[in-house]
Amino acid sequence: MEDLRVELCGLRLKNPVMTASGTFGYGHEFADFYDPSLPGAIIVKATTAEPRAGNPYPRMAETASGMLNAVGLQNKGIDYFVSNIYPELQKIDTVIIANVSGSTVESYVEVAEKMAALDHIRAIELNISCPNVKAGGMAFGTSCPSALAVTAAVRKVYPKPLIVKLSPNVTSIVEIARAVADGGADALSLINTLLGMAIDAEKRKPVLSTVTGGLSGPAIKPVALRMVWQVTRAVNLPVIGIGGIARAGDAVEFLLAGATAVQVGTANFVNPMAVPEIISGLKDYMIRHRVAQIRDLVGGLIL
Amino acid sequence: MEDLRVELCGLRLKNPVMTASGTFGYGHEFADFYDPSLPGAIIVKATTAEPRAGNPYPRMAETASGMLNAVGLQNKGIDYFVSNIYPELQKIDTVIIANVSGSTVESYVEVAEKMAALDHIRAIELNISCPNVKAGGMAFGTSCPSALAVTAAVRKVYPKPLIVKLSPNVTSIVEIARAVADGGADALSLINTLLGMAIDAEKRKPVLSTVTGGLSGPAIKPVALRMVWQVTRAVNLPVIGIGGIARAGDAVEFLLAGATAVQVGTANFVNPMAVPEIISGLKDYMIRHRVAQIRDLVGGLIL
Amino acid sequence: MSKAIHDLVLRENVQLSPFYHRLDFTAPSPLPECEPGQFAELLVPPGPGVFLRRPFSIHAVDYKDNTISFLIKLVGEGTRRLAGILPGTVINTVYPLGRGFTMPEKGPVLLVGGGCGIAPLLFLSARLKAGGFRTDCLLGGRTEKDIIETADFERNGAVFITTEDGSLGEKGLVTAHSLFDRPLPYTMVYACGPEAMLRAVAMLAMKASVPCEVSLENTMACGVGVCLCCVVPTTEGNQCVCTEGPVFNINRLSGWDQAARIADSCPVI
Amino acid sequence: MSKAIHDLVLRENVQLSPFYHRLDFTAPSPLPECEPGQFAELLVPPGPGVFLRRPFSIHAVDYKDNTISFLIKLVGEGTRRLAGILPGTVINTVYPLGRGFTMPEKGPVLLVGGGCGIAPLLFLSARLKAGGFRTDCLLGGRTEKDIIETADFERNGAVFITTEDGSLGEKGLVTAHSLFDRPLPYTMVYACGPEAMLRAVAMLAMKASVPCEVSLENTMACGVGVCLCCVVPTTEGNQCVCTEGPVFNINRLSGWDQAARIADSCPVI
Ligand SMILES: Cc1cc2nc3c(=O)[nH]c(=O)nc-3n(C[C@H](O)[C@H](O)[C@H](O)COP(=O)(O)OP(=O)(O)OC[C@H]3O[C@@H](n4cnc5c(N)ncnc54)[C@H](O)[C@@H]3O)c2cc1C
Ligand SMILES: Cc1cc2nc3c(=O)[nH]c(=O)nc-3n(C[C@H](O)[C@H](O)[C@H](O)COP(=O)(O)OP(=O)(O)OC[C@H]3O[C@@H](n4cnc5c(N)ncnc54)[C@H](O)[C@@H]3O)c2cc1C
Ligand SMILES: Cc1cc2nc3c(=O)[nH]c(=O)nc-3n(C[C@H](O)[C@H](O)[C@H](O)COP(=O)(O)O)c2cc1C
Ligand SMILES: Cc1cc2nc3c(=O)[nH]c(=O)nc-3n(C[C@H](O)[C@H](O)[C@H](O)COP(=O)(O)O)c2cc1C
Ligand code: FES
Ligand code: FES
Repeated sequence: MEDLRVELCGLRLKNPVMTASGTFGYGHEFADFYDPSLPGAIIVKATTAEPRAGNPYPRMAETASGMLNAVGLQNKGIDYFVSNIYPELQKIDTVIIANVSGSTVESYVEVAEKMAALDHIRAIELNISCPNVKAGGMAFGTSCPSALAVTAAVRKVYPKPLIVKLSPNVTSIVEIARAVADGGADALSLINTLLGMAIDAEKRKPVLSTVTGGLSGPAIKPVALRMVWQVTRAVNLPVIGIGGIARAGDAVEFLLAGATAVQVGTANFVNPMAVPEIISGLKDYMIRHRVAQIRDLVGGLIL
Repeated sequence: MEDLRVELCGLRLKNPVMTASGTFGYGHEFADFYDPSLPGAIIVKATTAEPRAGNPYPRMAETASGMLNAVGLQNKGIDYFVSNIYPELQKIDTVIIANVSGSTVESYVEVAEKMAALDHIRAIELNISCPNVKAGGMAFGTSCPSALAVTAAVRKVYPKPLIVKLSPNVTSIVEIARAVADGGADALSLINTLLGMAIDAEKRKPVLSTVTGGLSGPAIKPVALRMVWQVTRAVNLPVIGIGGIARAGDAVEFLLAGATAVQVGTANFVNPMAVPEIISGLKDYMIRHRVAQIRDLVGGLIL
Repeated sequence: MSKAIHDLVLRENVQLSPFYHRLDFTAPSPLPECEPGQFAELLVPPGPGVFLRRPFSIHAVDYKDNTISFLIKLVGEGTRRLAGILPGTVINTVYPLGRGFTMPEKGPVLLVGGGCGIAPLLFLSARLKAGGFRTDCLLGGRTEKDIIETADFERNGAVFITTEDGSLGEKGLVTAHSLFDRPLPYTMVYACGPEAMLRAVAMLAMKASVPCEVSLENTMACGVGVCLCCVVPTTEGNQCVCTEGPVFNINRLSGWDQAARIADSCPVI
Repeated sequence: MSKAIHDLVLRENVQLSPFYHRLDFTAPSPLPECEPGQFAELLVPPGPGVFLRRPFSIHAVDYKDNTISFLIKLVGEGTRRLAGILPGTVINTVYPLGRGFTMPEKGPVLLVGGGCGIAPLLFLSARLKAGGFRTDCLLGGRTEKDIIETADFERNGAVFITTEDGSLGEKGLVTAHSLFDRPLPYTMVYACGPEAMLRAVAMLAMKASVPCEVSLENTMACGVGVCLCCVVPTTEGNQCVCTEGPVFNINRLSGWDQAARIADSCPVI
């Protein structure tokens, strides 16, 4: 039997395939297609202190092997989350991780504190990398001092596993990762979206209401893989690899590069069965390559 | 008649479609397909002070809508260029621009000085953004002080148009652009390749001999477009847009975003007729949209 | 109404005009229950220039034959590629998605369709006929080439036509049809088409105090309510067109009681 | 030998074994002059997982019929997609590229082919026959399913076979064939196949003091010498396989006089 279990900063996952924040809703949206307990973990959509309306439409542009989004953290706020969404999440039998966003250090802390009180939220993923909001978001993730500051502030109020999600829009991802490690993070998620832009040549207008947006999908996989590789070699924290994962082979690549687990994002849109197919594809790979435990692949790149 | 001419820091181009360095050799390689005088300008392959063997093979990996290369500035050095390549280039009836690379400020200056003596080299493009060499290259392009220093040093010895080619692997492309402007650049080329990586899951090995390499092709177009947009709004220098341009519509998008001209790179590999097709496609666009002069499209994005 | 993912098999590809194809598919297992106004996300045959699925309204459903049809207007790479498929081609499809039209309490009702906006209206018309509601239909297009399937709509009531060039029916936009010069003898207006047209229809319905439902479009990535890319401002805030819509009562749409914008269907704000 | 870009039209797609297809194309205008050992860059029908063109050796040319053939071994997405095309399919092709084999001064010569390595050898064999050179051929594969087109090679000399599982010919690698136990009665060895095999063949030829040319593979982006992605270390430094090769005399290849590496065909250094 192939052992797909991995451990990630104290979280025991039944398999290393998680769903990425903002691409899987709160789990139940895919329930007609497969059991939402199947992924190793579900990272739910970003939650902020106050409700946010997000950006005006259009919020999406298709690109070569990818897409841009400019959602802008639309959500109903932490209090609504606690009273209305959390009860539903409890029904899902896998690790649930909340994605925490904000525009000030205080607002991150507020959400983290309220999340800490929720038993079934097993960890939080601190989103200091959203490119689609004016204040905060990516600004925190693109400077070492502010990345450290927000991580340290949240660390003080959040005793459970603290995962920090980094922005790829930086000169040195390793320096940011070190800062976040110094701030007390237990694990890193990388990467969030690359800042991009799309223009409609016929209308001579930006496609997105916000002009720029976040690029995701297979197009960014080489950048994500490189960053996972750089960071896992330099920083002693477990890493969750994200970016363009659509097939089991992609997930294997991230594990080999050093990731302990992976997240599937945009692929959920193109192929709603992506996650179950990746999980079963990992099993096939393990059989083919005689790998008994998936964790043996982590960092297993032959140089 | 559609007027395709543009002027770029004193260079009069018959059309705004150039060929990108490292993707069009020295022009004659495509002569069986079309007249190499057709592009608005040809940016020839990088030249360094000393001959360079480049990196070991494999140097290429295919990715989703793109490719990684790890060529590593293989070339025969400036002296060979002057005596053997330059005479051939003189036969081509369009603007020829040399791409100048180096590992130290002195070596950039040496090449620039020797290029300055060549009448038919109408401008140089300073490559401070090559991700595939250990010393120099991208290191110059990812820090403001070193970008400024190398630009200023070359400026002293190079009286003709000085174009500086920037690396996208930075937190703020605008800050780098400002530093380069302060150093005395006449124009900017952006972008060079994004640093990426590819893994062969079956062999469990990196695909490239250098592990990481430079990502190019349609996959990076959204990032390139965003950077051109950011820089042309913030810095008062003409910009040449580069990144994933494969069709006339792509070129139009870069012009609308603010680029004065564009370069076609990876597309030359997939479709050797890309450049002539883009030029004629621009004419069609101008007819369809009643644009008499292509320069009227530059920065013409409607917000 | 649970969602299914099926490999639909093309039975017939009918070119209805230079820009329109009707694709009739057979489902491999029993069709899920579909409502008029609901849509499907089709996986376009792979190729450059198309990455995401493409949303199309359900145009007709035949539970007896287990077939489902879509009306495809050629606008870009994805629709061109879909319009080129041959019988036997398998298209992976997620459906039915979103919320459809509500049935009226009594008739007669008016359908207003512009361009590919008739796609959901044909299915609606069939349901209304089955429910015994008389259904008139007003179809608009640029030229007569945009006016298709009128015979199908005629089965259930009068068909009025406008074309911008006057090549068929009255000359002008749908909203300029003489129908709107008199009091509207309908209990409900259902409309689908470009947003500018829908806003104008909404204004006319509002003026006539006739309830109105419109089927909206938006740029969609997931189609199932998780990406939040497809929102429209409503009285309850931004709502996803793919799950709360695509059909909305105009009362719920913010700003739709103001003068119709003539501009784009997707205004950049 | 100037390069052309042609929309080749598939005339026939012949499955030769579970892993091999021969594609016969008709050119729309007269075929350019091609030499054995030269290759072509084929634009694979579009789809995900394939971005660049794919290089294939010229397998056969018929100037009378204006047809050109390629031998495709199924290894990944691109070759799978090519092997699935139907007659009439148009494949945009850049050709002929690179430098081919040199003709011998006198015979007999030996061809050594492993796997899809026979692709350029069949064309070479035809040319050698036309030139009056006797040509023996040694073909190796994993199983008998990898051994194809032996009848074509038999027209011009003896055919020796090895398979790793012994299902056809001698059991073992090509380089273990008993042919190499005796002095090699050939004026020239031409080889194509996996790099490890080529290196081993090169060692044997060198030991026997028989000149040897090998056709190399490499990862290619442009195929025309501009991207510098496809280099191999030679006595004159790194040289592009696509323009200076794919055929090289083993004397020019750096390190090929050392013990053959058994490892990968594309060692990561
Ligand atoms: C709920 C819904 C139902 C629809 N029903 C139908 C239908 O029954 N028949 C029909 O012909 N069309 C319908 N459409 C529109 C159809 O989805 C688009 O025309 C199609 O996605 C365009 O794909 P393309 O690749 O050909 O064009 P592209 O090359 O992608 O784009 C061409 C133009 O179409 C617009 N567009 C692209 N993607 C979308 C998208 N996902 N949503 C909206 N607009 C888009 C672009 O802005 C562009 O102006 C519907 C759209 C939605 C949201
Ligand atoms: C000069 C030359 C001549 C060739 N002649 C033939 C021939 O006649 N018949 C034939 O079947 N094959 C030939 N090949 C190999 C053929 O090009 C590859 O098998 C093909 O490109 C793989 O494409 P794919 O999409 O199926 O595989 P992919 O999915 O791209 O890759 C599958 C495997 O093939 C390797 N590969 C991918 N692209 C290339 C490339 N451009 N060059 C070399 N290896 C690659 C990868 O490393 C991988 O291990 C030749 C290669 C070269 C360089
Ligand atoms: C529509 C959309 C919404 C997203 N929302 C969030 C979010 O709320 N919080 C977050 O941390 N990341 C968000 N992301 C980023 C993804 O979680 C992921 O990091 C990114 O898309 C790269 O992975 P992919 O290529 O697999 O999609 C979003 C991405 C998309 C496409
Ligand atoms: C194979 C290859 C070699 C390149 N060599 C150089 C080079 O020598 N100097 C340079 O400035 N850029 C070089 N580049 C970068 C391109 O000029 C261009 O900036 C980049 O590829 C992005 O454009 P594209 O997406 O159109 O290819 C090279 C790119 C490729 C793919
Ligand atoms: S398309 Fe994703 S939420 Fe509507
Ligand atoms: S493949 Fe580009 S130089 Fe050989």
